[in-house]
Amino acid sequence: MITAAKCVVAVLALASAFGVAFSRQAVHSALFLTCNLLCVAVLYLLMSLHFLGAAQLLVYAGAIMVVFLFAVTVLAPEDEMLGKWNDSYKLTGIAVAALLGACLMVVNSRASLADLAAPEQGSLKQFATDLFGKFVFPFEGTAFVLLVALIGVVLLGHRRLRDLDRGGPSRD
Amino acid sequence: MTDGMITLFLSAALFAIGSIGVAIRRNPLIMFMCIELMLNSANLALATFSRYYARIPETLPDSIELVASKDLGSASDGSIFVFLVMTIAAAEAVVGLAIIIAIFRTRKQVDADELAELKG
Amino acid sequence: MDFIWLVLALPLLGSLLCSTHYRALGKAATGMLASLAILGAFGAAAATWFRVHAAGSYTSQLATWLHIPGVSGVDVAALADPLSATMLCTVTGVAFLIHCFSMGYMSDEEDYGRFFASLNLFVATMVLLVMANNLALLLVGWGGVGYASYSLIGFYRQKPSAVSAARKAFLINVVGDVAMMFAIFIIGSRVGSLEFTSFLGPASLDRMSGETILAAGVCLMIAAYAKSAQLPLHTWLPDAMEGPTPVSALIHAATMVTAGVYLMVRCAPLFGHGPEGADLMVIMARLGAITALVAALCAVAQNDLKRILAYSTMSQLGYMFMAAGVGAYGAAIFHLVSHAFFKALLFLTAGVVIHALHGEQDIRKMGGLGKKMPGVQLAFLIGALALAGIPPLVGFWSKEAILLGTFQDGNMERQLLWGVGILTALLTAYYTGRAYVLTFWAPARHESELHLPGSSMTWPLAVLSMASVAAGLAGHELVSEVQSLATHLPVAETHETFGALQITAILAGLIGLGVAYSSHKTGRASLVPDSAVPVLLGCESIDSLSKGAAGSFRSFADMVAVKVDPVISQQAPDLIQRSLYGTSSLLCQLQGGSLRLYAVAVLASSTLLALFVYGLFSLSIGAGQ
Amino acid sequence: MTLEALGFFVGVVIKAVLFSVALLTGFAYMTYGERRIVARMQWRVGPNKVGPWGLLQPAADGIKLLFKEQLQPKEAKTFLFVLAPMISLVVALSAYAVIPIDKDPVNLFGYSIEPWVSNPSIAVLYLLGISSLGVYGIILGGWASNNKYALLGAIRSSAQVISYELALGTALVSPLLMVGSLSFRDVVNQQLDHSYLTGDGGWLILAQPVAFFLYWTAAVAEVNRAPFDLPEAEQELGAGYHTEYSGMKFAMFFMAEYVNMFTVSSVATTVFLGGPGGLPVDESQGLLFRLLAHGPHWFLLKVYFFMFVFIWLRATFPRFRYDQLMRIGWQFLLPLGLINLGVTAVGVAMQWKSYQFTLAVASMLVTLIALSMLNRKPEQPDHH
Repeated sequence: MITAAKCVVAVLALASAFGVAFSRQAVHSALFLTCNLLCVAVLYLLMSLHFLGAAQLLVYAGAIMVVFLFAVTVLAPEDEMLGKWNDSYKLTGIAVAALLGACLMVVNSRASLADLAAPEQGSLKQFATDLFGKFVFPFEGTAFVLLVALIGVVLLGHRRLRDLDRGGPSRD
Repeated sequence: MTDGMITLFLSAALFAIGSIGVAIRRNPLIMFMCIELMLNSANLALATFSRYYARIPETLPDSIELVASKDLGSASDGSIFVFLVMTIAAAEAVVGLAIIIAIFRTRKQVDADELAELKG
Repeated sequence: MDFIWLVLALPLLGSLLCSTHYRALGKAATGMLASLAILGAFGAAAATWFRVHAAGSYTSQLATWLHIPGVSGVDVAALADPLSATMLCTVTGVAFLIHCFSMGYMSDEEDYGRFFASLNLFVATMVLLVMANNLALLLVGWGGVGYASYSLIGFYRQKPSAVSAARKAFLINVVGDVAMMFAIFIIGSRVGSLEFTSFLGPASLDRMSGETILAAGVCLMIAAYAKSAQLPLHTWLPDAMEGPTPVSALIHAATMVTAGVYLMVRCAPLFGHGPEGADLMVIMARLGAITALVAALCAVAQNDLKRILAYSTMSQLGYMFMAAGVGAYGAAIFHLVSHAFFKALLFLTAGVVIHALHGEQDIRKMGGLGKKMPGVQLAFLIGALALAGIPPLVGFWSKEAILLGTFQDGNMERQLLWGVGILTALLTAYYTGRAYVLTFWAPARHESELHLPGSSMTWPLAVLSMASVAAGLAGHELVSEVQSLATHLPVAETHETFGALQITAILAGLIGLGVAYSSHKTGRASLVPDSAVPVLLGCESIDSLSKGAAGSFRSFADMVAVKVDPVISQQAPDLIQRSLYGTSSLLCQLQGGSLRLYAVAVLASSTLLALFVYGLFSLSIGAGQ
Repeated sequence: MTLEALGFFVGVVIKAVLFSVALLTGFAYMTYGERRIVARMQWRVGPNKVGPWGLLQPAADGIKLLFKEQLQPKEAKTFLFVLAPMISLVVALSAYAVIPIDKDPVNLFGYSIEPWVSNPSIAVLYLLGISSLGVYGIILGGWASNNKYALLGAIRSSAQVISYELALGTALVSPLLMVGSLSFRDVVNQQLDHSYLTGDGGWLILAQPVAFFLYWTAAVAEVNRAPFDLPEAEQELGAGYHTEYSGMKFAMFFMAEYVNMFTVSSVATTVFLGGPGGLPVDESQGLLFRLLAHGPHWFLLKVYFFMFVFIWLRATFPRFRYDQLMRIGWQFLLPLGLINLGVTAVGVAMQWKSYQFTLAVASMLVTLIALSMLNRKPEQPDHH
C-alpha cells in the first residue's frame, strides 16, 4: 500500500520536475517546483519521517517558494524560447547531466537497503536531542549562516546604501 | 525493488533533471529553481539513507575502514542533515534572489548568457 | 578576617572609577576617591599586618590561574608574612600621603582623572607585586608597575622630554621583565614550582644544580637591577624626574625602585644557597657599594634639586643591595622602609618648593626660602638629616644597621665595603646639606612671587616628618623578623654597643653637613671645579654609550634605506607584477563568463568525481571479496 | 488493504467531510452574524428580511453568488485564475484537520470515535506549514488577474502574511515549550490538569499572557482582518487581490478567509484557553459533571467568543497604515516574542510552576515598559 502510494507520488514528482526544467513561463516553473516539493514532503511522510515532512512544508513550500513566486510575479520575466537546440552548451549540458544521472542510478542500484523499523512517534525527541546535543555546532553554524544571509539581503535590498545611513528605507 | 529504492532512484532522476535545467535554461530564476530541485533531491537521498541504511555495517567489506568504522551514527543523523541543508537552502535562496532582483533592477530583462561581464 | 585582597582591590577599583567617571565626579571628588581607596588599602594592609603578627604567616588563595603541566603554584594567591605585610603597609601608607599631597599639587592640571587613575594603578600593581605568592603573579605586578610608571613619567605628554623619559624607563624596565621571565622559565622548568614557599624551600634548593642557581640568580638580579636602577641599568631613574613631583616621590619612596630590593630579600634563600649563591652575593654587594658611591658622586655634581634626590635614591638603593649582598636582609628592608619615609618627605618638600617657585628646579636659583616657609624648611631639614644619618632620625638607625652588618673583623673585603659605605655617607651628608643650604639658607636669587602651598599639601609633610623621626623605634624588631624570614635562622640577640663604628658614621655625616654649610651658606653654587664635573658624572656616560650603539644601528638603517631599499622596492614589485600578470592571463582563459558554461563544468567535474569514487569503490569491494 | 485500515480510512474521510461542512456552514452564519453585530454596534439593524430575523440571508447570498456571471479579465491567466481561490479554500480547510474538539475519544454505537481528524505528533508544525501555503492563493490570484491593483494587493498581503507568520510562530513556541510537545492533544491535556498553583497545568493564557497577546495580534494580521486588512483597503486598492473575482470564485476567497478565522480562533482556544476544557469539577461524578468539565460545547463557546472578538475589533479599530503594520510586526511583536521566549526557556530549564511563569512574564513586561519609558526621547519639534 505504502509502496504503491510512493510510486504514485514519485511519478508525480518526476513529472513536476520535468515541468520545472522545461516550462516556458517562470511562474509555471515555480508552481511545478512547489508541486515537486510537496511530493517530496509526502514521500518523507510516507517514510515516517514526520518532522522532515513538516519542515519541508514549512521551509521549502511555505517560505522559499513563496519568495520565489514573489520574485517571479514582481519581476515578470518574459517567456523564454526553448527553440534553439543547436547550442553547444545545451547539448553538452544534457549529455553531461544524463551521464551523471546514469552514474547515480548505477551507484544507487548497488546500495543495499534494508527496511529498518520506522521511527516511532517519539522520534521527534530523539531528533531534537541530537540536533541540540551531538550536532549543536553544525546547528549554530547554520544559524550563523542564516544571520549572515539576513544581513546580506538587507544590504542588497536597499536601493542605495545611504538609505541605511538614514536609518532605513524612506517612508514617503 | 525495495521500498527505499523508489526514493533513491527518484532522487537520482530529480538530480539529473535539475542539472539539465541548470544547463539549458537562460532565465536565472529558473536556473535557480533547478538548483533548488537538485538540493532537494540530495535531501531525499539523505533521508532515504538515514531511514533505510542506518545500521548495517556488515554489508560493507572491512577494507573500507572509513565507512565501516564502528560509529555509523543514529537514525536521526540523516534527518538532521536534511534539516540543516533545508536551512542553508533557505539562506541561499534568499541571497540568490536578492542578487537576481538587484540585477533585474539595473537591466530590466536578464538572460544568463548575457551576464558575462566578469569574464576574464 | 582575610583583608589582604582588599589591599589590591581598592586601588584597582579606584583606578577604574577615576578613569571612567572623573568627569562626573569632578576634581575634588576624584582626588578624594583615589585617596580614600588607598586609605582603605592601607587599613586592610594594617589589618593584615596585625593578623600576621597575631597568628603567623598565611597564604590566601583567590583563584587557580594557569595549569601548566609540570609546574605548580601558578595561582592567584597572596602570601602574607612579616616581609610582605610590612611592605604593604609602607607602600600603601606612603602612597596615601602622596595621594593627599597630589590633590593639592595637581589641582591646576587638566588631566586630573588620568593622573589619579594611573597613580592608583601604580599602587595596585605594586601591591600585587608585593603580595604575590609566586613568581608568575609577581611578574604581573612587575610589568604592571613598569606600565604605570611609564604612563606617569610621561604624564605631560605634550612635553617631548617627558615622553622620551617615559619610553626610556619603560624600555629599561622591560629588560628587567624579560630577565624575570627567563628566571621564571628556569625555575619553572628545573624546580616545577613557582611558589616562593615551595621553590625556596631547602628541599628544592638542594635539588637545584649550581648552574641553575647561578642562572636563575643572575636573571633575578638583572630584573632587580633594572627595576631598582642599579648600575648599569640606572639611566632611566634621573630622567624619570620629568614626571610630576608626586610621581617621583612615589617611584622613589614606596613603589617601583624598592621592588628590586624586595625581590632580592624575598629570594634570599636562593642566594644564600651553595657556593654559587655566595658568589652572586659578593657581586651584589660590590655592585651595590659601587652604585652607592658613584651615584653619590653624581649627586654632588648636580644642580637640579630633583635630580640630586634621584641620585641619592640610587645611592641609598645601592646601600640596600650592599646590605642584601652581605646577608643583612633585615637591615636592607629596614633601610627600605625608613628611606621610603624620608625620601617621600624630601620629594614632597622639594615639590612644595618647586611649586612655590613656579616650576624652578635649579638650586642655584633658589635660596632664602627658609624665612618665608619655615614649616617646609623644617620638614626638609628633618628629611635631610635622616638621609645624612644623624641620630636620632630613622635614617641613622637603618644606615647603622647596614654598616654594622657590612663590617666584619678580619675580612678585608667587608672592611673595604664598609669604607665605601662611610665615604658614601660622607658624600650623602654633603650633597644633602648643599641642597638644603642653597635652597633655604643662602641668599635669595629669585624675584618672583611665591606660590604658597595649601593645607592638603602640608599635612602629609607633617605626617611624614613624624614618621621619619619615630620609625626608628620599630627598627630592631623589623630587622630581626625579616632576617629570620630571609635566612630561615633565628637571629641571635646581639647587644649593640655604641662603638667606634657608629661614631665614625656620625662623624662622617656631621663632617659632610659641616662642609656643606660652611661652603654654601653664602650662596656659592658648587665646590666642584667645572673640569671635574664630567668625571663625577661618569655614571651618566652609560647613556651616551647606549646612544652611540643606537646611533650605529640608525646609520645602518639609513644606509639600507638609501642604498638597498630602492633597488628592491623598484625591482621586486615589477617582478611580482609581471609573474602575476602572466599567471592571471593564463587563468583568464578559463573564465568564459557564461554562467551555463560554469554550470556544465561543475556538472562534468562532479560526474568525473562520482565516476572516480565509484570506480574506487568497486575496486575495493572487488579486492575485499 | 485490511478491513480495519479501510474502516479507519472511511472514518477519516467522513470526519473530514463533516468538519468541512461544519466549517462552511459556520462560515455562512458568521457572515450573517457579522453583519448583524456590526450593524448593532453602528446603531443600525442589519439584514432582517429574509426568513425569521433574516436567518435565511446566508442562503440567499449563496444562491446569488452561485448564479452570478463569472467575469474574467481578458488577459488573465485562466488556469491560475481559477486555481487560486481553490488553493486558498483547500489550504484553509485542511489546516483544521489536526485540531481536537474534545479531550478523549467518545464511544458511540460501539465505535470509538476520535474527536479530531488526525493527531500527528507534529500537529503544530503541520498547521503552521499548511497555513503558510495560503499565501499561494493570494499571490496567484493577484498575479493571474493581470490587474495592477490586484497584484499590488497580493504583494502587500503576502508580505504581511509572511511577516506575521514569524511573530505567530514565535508566540506559539513559548506555550509549546512549557508543554514540551507539538501535539495539540498534549497541549489540551496539560491545560485540563487544573494545577496552576501547584504544578504546570492551568490554562496557558494565565502562564503566557504576553504570548497570547502576541499570538492574537499576529493571528488577526495573518487572516487579513481589521485592523490589519490592508490588502483589502478599498480606498487604495479596490478590493485587493480579489478585485477581479466574482461569483463563486469570490465566494471561495471569502470562505477561505472565514475558515482561517475559525482556524486561528480554534488554535487560540486550544493552546491558550484549554481547548475543550471547562470548569474544574470532578468529571467522574456523572454526565452533568462530565459536560461541565469538558466537551465540544466548551470548545465551540470559546471559538465563537474569539469570532466575536474578530467582529468587535473590526467594528472598533481604524485600519493601520502599511508602514505601521510592518513596524509593529518586525519591531514590536517579534522582539517581544523573542524576549518572552527567552524568559520561558529559562523557566522551563528551571522547572517553574505555572504561576511562576505568570510572575516572570509579568515582571518582564513591567521591566520592558519601564525601560521604554526611561529611554523615550523628549519630544522634538518638527522641522519641515
